[in-house]
Amino acid sequence: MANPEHVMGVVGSYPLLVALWLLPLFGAILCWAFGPQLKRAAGWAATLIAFVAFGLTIASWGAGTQSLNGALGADQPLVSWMPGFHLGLLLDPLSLLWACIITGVGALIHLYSIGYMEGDSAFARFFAYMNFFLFAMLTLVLSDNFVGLLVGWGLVGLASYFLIGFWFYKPSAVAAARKAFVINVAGDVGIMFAIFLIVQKTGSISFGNAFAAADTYGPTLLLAICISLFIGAAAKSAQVPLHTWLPDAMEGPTPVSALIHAATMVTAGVYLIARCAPLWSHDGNAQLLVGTIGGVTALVGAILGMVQWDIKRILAYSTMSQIGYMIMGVGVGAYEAGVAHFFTHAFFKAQLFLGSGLIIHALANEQDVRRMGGLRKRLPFAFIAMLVGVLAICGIPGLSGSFSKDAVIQGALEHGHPWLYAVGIVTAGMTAYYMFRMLFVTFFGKYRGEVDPSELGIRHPEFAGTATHLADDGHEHHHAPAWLMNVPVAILIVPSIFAGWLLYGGANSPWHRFFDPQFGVGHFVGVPISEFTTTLVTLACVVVGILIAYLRYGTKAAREGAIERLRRESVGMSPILANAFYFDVALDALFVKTSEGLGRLVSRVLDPHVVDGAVRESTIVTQWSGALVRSFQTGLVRAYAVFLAVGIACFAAFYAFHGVH
Amino acid sequence: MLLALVLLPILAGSAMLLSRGEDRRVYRGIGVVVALATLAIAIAARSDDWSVPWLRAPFVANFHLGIGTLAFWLIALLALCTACAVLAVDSARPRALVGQLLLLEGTMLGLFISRDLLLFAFFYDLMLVPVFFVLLERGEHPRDAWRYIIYNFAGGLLLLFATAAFGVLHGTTDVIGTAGNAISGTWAPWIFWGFAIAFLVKTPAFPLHTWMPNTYASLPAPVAAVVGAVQSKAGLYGFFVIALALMPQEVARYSGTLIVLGSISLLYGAVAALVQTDAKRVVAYSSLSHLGLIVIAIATQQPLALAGAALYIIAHGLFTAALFIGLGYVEEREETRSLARLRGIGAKNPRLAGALTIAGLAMLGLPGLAGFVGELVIITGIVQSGNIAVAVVAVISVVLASAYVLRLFQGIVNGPVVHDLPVRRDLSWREGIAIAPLLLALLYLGVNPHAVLAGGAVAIPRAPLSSTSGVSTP
Amino acid sequence: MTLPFTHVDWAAIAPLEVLAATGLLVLLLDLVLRPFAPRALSLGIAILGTIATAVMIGQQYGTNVAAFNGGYIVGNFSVLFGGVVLLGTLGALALMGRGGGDRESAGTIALLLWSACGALLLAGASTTMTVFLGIELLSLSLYCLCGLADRASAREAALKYLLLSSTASAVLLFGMALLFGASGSVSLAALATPAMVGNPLFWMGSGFFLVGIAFKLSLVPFHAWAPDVYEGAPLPITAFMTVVTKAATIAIFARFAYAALPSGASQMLLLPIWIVAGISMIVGNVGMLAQHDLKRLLGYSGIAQVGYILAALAGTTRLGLRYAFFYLAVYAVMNLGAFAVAAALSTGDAEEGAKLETYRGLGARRPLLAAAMTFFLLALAGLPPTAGFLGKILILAATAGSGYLWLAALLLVGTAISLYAYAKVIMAMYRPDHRVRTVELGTSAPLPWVSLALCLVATIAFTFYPLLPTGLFPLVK
Amino acid sequence: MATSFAGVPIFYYEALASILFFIGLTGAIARRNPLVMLMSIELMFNAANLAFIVFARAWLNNAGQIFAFLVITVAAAEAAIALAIVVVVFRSAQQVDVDEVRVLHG
Repeated sequence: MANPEHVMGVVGSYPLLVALWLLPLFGAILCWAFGPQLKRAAGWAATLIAFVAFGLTIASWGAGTQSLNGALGADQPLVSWMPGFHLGLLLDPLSLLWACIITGVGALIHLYSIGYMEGDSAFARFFAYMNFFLFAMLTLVLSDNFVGLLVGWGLVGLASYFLIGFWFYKPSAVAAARKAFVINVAGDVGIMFAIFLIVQKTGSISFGNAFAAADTYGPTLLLAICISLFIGAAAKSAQVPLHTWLPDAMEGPTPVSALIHAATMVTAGVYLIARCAPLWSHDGNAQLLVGTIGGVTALVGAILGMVQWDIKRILAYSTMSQIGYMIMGVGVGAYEAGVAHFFTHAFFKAQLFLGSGLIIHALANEQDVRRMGGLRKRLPFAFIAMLVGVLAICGIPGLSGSFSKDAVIQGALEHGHPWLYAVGIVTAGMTAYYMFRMLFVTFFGKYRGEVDPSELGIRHPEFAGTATHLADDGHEHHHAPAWLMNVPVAILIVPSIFAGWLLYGGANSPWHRFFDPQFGVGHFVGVPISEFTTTLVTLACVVVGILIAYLRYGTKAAREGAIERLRRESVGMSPILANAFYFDVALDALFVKTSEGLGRLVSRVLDPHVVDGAVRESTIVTQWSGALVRSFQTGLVRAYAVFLAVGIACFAAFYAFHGVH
Repeated sequence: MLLALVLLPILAGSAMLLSRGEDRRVYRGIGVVVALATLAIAIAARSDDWSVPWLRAPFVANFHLGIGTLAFWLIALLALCTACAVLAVDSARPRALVGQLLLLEGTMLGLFISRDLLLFAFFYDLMLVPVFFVLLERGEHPRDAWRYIIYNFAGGLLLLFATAAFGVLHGTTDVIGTAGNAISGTWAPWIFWGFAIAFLVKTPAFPLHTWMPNTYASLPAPVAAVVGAVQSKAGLYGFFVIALALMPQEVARYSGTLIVLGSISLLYGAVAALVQTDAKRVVAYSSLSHLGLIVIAIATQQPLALAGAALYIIAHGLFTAALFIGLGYVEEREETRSLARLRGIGAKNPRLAGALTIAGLAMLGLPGLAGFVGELVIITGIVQSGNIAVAVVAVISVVLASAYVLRLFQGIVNGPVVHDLPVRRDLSWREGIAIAPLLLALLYLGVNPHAVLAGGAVAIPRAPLSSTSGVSTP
Repeated sequence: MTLPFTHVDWAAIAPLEVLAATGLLVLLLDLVLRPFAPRALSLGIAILGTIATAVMIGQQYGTNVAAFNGGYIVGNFSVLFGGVVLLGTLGALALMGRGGGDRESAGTIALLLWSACGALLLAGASTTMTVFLGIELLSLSLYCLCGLADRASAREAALKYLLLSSTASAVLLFGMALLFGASGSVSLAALATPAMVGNPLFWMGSGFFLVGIAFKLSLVPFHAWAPDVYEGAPLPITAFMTVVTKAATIAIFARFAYAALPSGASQMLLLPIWIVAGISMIVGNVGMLAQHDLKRLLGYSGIAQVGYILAALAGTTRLGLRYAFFYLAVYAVMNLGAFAVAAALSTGDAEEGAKLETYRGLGARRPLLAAAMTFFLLALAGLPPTAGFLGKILILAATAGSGYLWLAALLLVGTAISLYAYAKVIMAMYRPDHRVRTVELGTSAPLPWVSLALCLVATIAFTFYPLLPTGLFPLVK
Repeated sequence: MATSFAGVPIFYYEALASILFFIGLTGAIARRNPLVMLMSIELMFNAANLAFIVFARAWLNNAGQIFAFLVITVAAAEAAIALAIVVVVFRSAQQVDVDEVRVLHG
């Protein structure tokens, strides 16, 4: 604590920043406390607040990008948390970007939700949670210290928990929420641990002090800090092997999946690593580790995405895979590329989710693509929205995804990780395959909603998705005006297509000019492969992927025999893939079963029979000796006299012995 | 003032026990007024000091009362918990229950403001009596009353022994609030362990905890709230003002043992809480786990860990009380505490579910609530003291905590509404007010822990470890 | 021939004379006024006489007189122990004011007073001769008192007490003879010479003497008579025995241990007593478990409580004697309190208050009496806010201070067990699910209530104003 | 202290007193008839008396003799009370076997 304070931003008073941060909290309290009174107005109020927050973010642009004496952005001190530890807000380009996405995309999804959640019995509560999520996420990205970050980290986990388990009468939703929360707490704990190490070393919790001391940690401590931080990042960003909660999290309402489990919260890990770039840049081992795990996640997500039938689970695995890209990017040191992929992904993935929401909404909560088909004509707008999203995520040149994805792949190579480069390219092809597979199965061919599920190979229709009969609040019977849901999707189409162009122009692109003060100008190893070549190779892979998808699902013949084909694929799926590489089973056996087994051991064996046993035994012995004493008390005078005589004999012996000596 | 502080609740409680009538409103009203009055008196008398001679041989002992820094927060917690618990009483026979609650408050107040070891021991044993009687009259099984009194009395006897030996060797027991290495030599370990075992029983820590789950499960919810929240802190308070202040060298010498016991408690309680089917037992075992962390913090003697421990003592009190009161409401409505049978409160009684949620989240250490700050600071201190392995154990328990809290909370709140059960009313105003202050305090301390930390809970006098001087006055 | 004694001697034992005379007066009045005099009159005179005696004893406080050639020493020691004896006597007399059957006649009252005379004598006795005289006066009266109720159990108690106690008296007497042989004097002080250390007669004599003492104190293994006799004897007599006999015998033991032993041998010589005291703490408390009779339970409790008192004396430190006395006084008060509750409940012919059956569900039927009983039982266990708590801690301080850690440990264990036993009674009173047996309870007489209230106040007051006596020494001339 | 009395060493008297005492003690423990037990106890008293008298002679201190007189008096009183109690017990139980008197136990 004796260290001089290193503050990252320009210290000052920024009321807009504070307002931006607290406004969603106010909205959450408003919707929570006065939900019954507000009714539908709650949704509008929350949406309005989200839009105002977005406006405030834009208004703070100047503060966030200012630069003074090496300090970048705005720093607003708040309170002294403990003697020597201070909390504050920090708005610099990195947090500004995140704040824009959180409030901007968040506001659109709020608007969408008004339509989607129409008629739900807990309408106001939903918006309270949504606004609370905005507040938590803003806390996460705006804190200028690790504790504030951890607070936000925990609170987004909570918001996510509430929203996954929003329909808490569904046991599957409740279980999914619990799983997500517990895994995320494991991540929180990782960050906590990093905080302990940092505080032990620097005596401070502020980013500034922690980063200023980055070169004093020494390799072991630095690696320990990075790994601890990454555990947090991995849990939140669904990196292998802590990803298993994300597919399950699709139990939540679709707007939630779009906002939390696609656009913002799950990318918090990316934010964390980008934020701690000074630490990562000092530690090659950490970069290798994180980059590798990002690559593996991208691959695993893509593989699993290829065999899913639930439209939201397809998107979930795709999210996981795309975050793998981001993590790989920021992990290897290509911060600007990783962050850029976050930026573009937020748009097109939100759009994909919202598009899928349109379908689900229209089909009365049906999520299984096997029971869809031919929706192109029935839901043309949804088709267009999905199509744009799919093209963007596949990395079709000109659309946003291609810029950022190629940047990440190229970044991996430039930072000296050719294997990750290869993984990135292969994954891009697989991405194209499973996205087009989804597209073909959903929108082409004939509608299969009336087909008996067993003919499609659906064994347990009630487990396939949000089964209709469980949603007994009957919200699907109310339909809001279509524009409420269509407008946000339409708006998102624009950045989905064009956001990537910010990266156009190499080192002079707007993106680089924006972020260079933050991350510095990268110095790369010379690579023999140019960015253009990479784009071409990737594109080739993508085309191959699309082609395979087309051949399997898109040709006329495939469309005709879709029912039989889907049944065969469903039934014949390899158990490894059906069980998602047994990650769930392994985690369950390693941690859940073990702790529960220990718990049973403790509470059924140790506690009653060993620990308490000693006490109980002594009680029994006491009572037994009570009976013993009583049994000596026969009531016979002569027996008593015998005691007397024995006592006398003992005394006499003692005194005789000592008297003689 | 200080004397009035102790006597007011005791006399009010006794009068209640001797009175006739069973009007809930009257007794609740009086109880709340008395509890809040003690809080007011405590604030007014914060710097008072009152002393009357008691014994001159075999050692000097005085009726010496004064409010220390940590004690003040504990008193505030106690008064708040008592007021809330009294307000939450909904028994058909409220007279005895409220009376016992006030007696409990009075005896514990006495404990916290004792400046004399002998007086401390006096109240330490005395505060068992009201709880024993509540267990006797309202407990689920006579065995629970036994266990409670025998375990705690045995601990109290060791405290008595340690106090006597301390007094004889040191010449005076009027030492609470001072610091120094008061005892050294061959007797020191015996005296230290006399104190330590007494405190570990009360806390409780492994392996002296088996009285606790039964007691908490068996007590009526309001009493369980006060016992779980405040009475369990008597031992920790003792560690602070007696073990740490007067025998720091012994604490240092046996810190390894204490840390091991604390760590076992930490994990043991957590895994046990994971599989309980009785909601109150989940909270009980979680207490074992959480308080184990405080024991570790105390054993490290690291300033940051101690500061965190002080805060966590308060935080734990708040959320334990809130949870017990909340579970009491659940039990009143559903007439069961079995997690196998409870479900769907969230749809039926959303306000109750909300209250339970906040309390549960504080228990699992959600960032932003007081429990989190305490845990974070304690473990930071533990790491600073170099016990990385212990810190790992501690964070594992944090993960386990999230698992068992969610299991508890989801079991009660979530799930489909059981339609064939009658829909009971949601929290009434009275019930809401009985739980709200605790939750607000949790939020407040989570946002602004400075209130306790800077208020000087850390500033309990402690002797430097190297010093062998006698007792110094602060 | 003139008597060799002066008025100083007679003044020293004047309180005893008053007490004995009161006994005579009660008898005579009863003889003369029998058709008219209610029993209350006898009782009133006895109480007044006892109070007068107490006042006279009180006036001796601060003096130091050796009367009858050092056979009876008046000092703070005798005054204080005499005070406890009279306290016990008053308590027993108050219990005689209970309602219902088993009513004591004037003869009983007189015998009780004379028995108390013997106990008073013991408080000041400092020769083996006066000790023997006191013990026999105390015991002989008690044999009769035990058997005076018209119940088979009372007669059995009397017979058992008579046979065993006489045997013990004989052993004691033989010990006295050997001690006399060792020192050539009946004075206890004469034993405290270094020459005694190597004298076998002294050791054997002390052994037999201590056996007698241990019997009267009902230490294990000489305790077997106590529960039976306590159960059989009428309630007031049991109360009297648990307090007065113990107080008087402790006085004798203390004088012997502190003043009659050569300093080199005292610890070794008294070791068997400390051992049996330790065993008594355990056995007495364990014996309390699973009893059905309050008198019997308190009899066992008394066995353990004497163990505690002796623990304070272990090491024979001056402070220890003060604490032992303090605990004795506290024990007397709380024990009498418990008996007073039992007496207040004994309104029929069958001493209902002595049966634990009566206490089932008492908390609901007689909340005040139940609360009082609870209070006294917790006091006996040593819980605050009773003086039992303070007494325990003082004993611990003394025992630990003189190095008898094992005795302190036994004390702790014994105390824990005792709470277990006392709590069973408390539980029976308060557990709502205990079937309430319909033991009919009538209205109580006032005297036990007065006694109960006084004991209660005293038990609390002793906590806050601990009467630690001073000026107990010297014990012999 | 004289070592002999009437030409017989003191030790012999002591031994005799001890033997008497233990005979009495044995009788008090072993016999079932309370009267015989009482007689045994009297024997123990008298053993003590013998010892007192011998030691009084040996020390030339007549306190021992006075003590013996005292004991005789007390023993007489004791015998009176004892017989009364035995008679009372006999009257109600119609027998005087101490083994049969065991209402009180436990």
